[in-house]
Amino acid sequence: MSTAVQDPFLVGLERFQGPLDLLLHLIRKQDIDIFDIPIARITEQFLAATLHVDRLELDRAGEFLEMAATLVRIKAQMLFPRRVEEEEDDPRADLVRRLLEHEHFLEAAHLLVGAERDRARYYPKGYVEVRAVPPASEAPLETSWEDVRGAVRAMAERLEEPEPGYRITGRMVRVDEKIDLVVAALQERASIEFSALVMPWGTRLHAVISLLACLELAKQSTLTLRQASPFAPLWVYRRGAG
Amino acid sequence: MHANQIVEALLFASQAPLTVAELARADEELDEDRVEEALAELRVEYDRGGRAFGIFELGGGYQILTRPEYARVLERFDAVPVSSRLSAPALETLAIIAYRQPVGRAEVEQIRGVSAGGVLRTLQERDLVGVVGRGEGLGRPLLYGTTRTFLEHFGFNSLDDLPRPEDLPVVLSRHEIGSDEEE
Amino acid sequence: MHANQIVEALLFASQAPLTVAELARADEELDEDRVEEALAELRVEYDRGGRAFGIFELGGGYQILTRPEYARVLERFDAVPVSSRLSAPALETLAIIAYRQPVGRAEVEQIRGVSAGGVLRTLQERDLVGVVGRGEGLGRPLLYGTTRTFLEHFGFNSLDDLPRPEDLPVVLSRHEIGSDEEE
Repeated sequence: MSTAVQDPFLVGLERFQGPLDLLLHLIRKQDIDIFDIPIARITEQFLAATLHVDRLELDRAGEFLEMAATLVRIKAQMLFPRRVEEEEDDPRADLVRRLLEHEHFLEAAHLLVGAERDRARYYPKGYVEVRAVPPASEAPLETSWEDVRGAVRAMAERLEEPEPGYRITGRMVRVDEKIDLVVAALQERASIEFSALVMPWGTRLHAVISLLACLELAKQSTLTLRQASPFAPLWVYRRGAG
Repeated sequence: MHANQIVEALLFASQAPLTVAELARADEELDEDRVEEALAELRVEYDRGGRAFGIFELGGGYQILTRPEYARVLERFDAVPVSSRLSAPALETLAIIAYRQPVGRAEVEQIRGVSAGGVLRTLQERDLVGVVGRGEGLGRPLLYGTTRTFLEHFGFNSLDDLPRPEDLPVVLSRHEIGSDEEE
Repeated sequence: MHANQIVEALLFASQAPLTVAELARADEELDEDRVEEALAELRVEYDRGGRAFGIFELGGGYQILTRPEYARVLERFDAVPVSSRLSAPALETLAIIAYRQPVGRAEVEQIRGVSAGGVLRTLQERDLVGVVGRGEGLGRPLLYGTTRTFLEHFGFNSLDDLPRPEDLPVVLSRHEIGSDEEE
């Protein structure tokens, strides 16, 4: 039992970046098949290594202890009978996936080190004459409205729609503003579908206020509202039209 | 690898002018005579090749610098900075201010989910937005709006000309067209 | 003053790579085609003339750098600044961001099994990674990606140049890290 604890490869946790690193080291050092980890043995070795955990800073200690708990849990689950053919049933599956993923990124980091070393062999100019750079405000702006449109489109995709009725203080939707809007719309066209009046805003609040505006205008006989049947599209007609 | 090329690489990559003695110490193949020779040969090559740079003597050392006749081009290049296009964050912030004005910094930050101080400063330096008033409430926050420069730059006559596309996000479209009370 | 010399002066006087578009803005006589032509001609001249430096493509731009065979001489020379390398944790975090971008901090931490706040800050301070957007879901987490400085530091022209060993694409393709793929 204690022989594992004395294993010479267990040299302080400081050299490991985290629990996954340590676990991977234990597995690779002992040529263990990562798809068939002897969980009892590895757990014992991992726990032995984390005995020194009090020497680490508290947040690092937490990371190691969390992994220790995971290992102990897997070890317990391994005691239950399971069907061999089902990979998903293997309590180790998720851990193996994480270990492989971690190992692959170690490899990727290694490739980056190589790229960095190669790149460092090309030296840039050591001294570049200092020139006074004028403030940006004096430079002509090369941004078109299409750029702004692009940003708006990107934002539309990115931003969550706020919940209906969401309002910013001081920016209430007012019935008289909606009335102006409906009147303006009916100056251009003899009729308009109600939903088209609401579409640019799309919130329930705007729909309600717009409807109130239309009802108010209908009362003043400025327009007529028609709906062929319940739940059919509601149409707004200029007085005298339709 | 020739002495000339070693000297050239050193002059190019050095942060400060290098003396003949310093250059000579860089490699076993070099001595001061060899360095002097290399410097003379490189000068001839740069002249004949019509290079835009040359070797200049400064404070007892040597340095490769662009020739003075290119100063004007370089200055002009600096005057057209790389950032003459607005960044994506600046564009988004500008759009929010354009459609929601007058609008406070807190509201802009709430919509974009990131702090807006730096971007607001850029837009103000560009004179695309400006402070147009103070809001109600705690601390009476500054309210921002677009400027005349904004209208001129994007070719709008007035704010009523701002296009209101159908896919305008709800957070931007809350400001009604009808609220043209200033006209 | 020829186009070649203007382009050469600009590249020579710049600390960072310049794109063709940036170079073309420097002078009325230049356009992007003329700049490309100048770059090609300068390359030939540097090769034929045996210059110790050349024009290299980095992060989508062009920069004059010493050729790698002079690294040995320059390394030993005091007056030449050596760029500081990154620590192992920084490199691993950077690798995850580079191959998974855009990616949130939580995912980085899950893969590495350790917290990533400090390292992320370091990478941001060195301008190797930056916030590129916000994710879906609770709290709309910040998403990180690599920068142009990243490409320049590692000598890549674009993200397509990221080294990808045979097995990396499989494992890095988002969700499927099949426990069924044998060695």
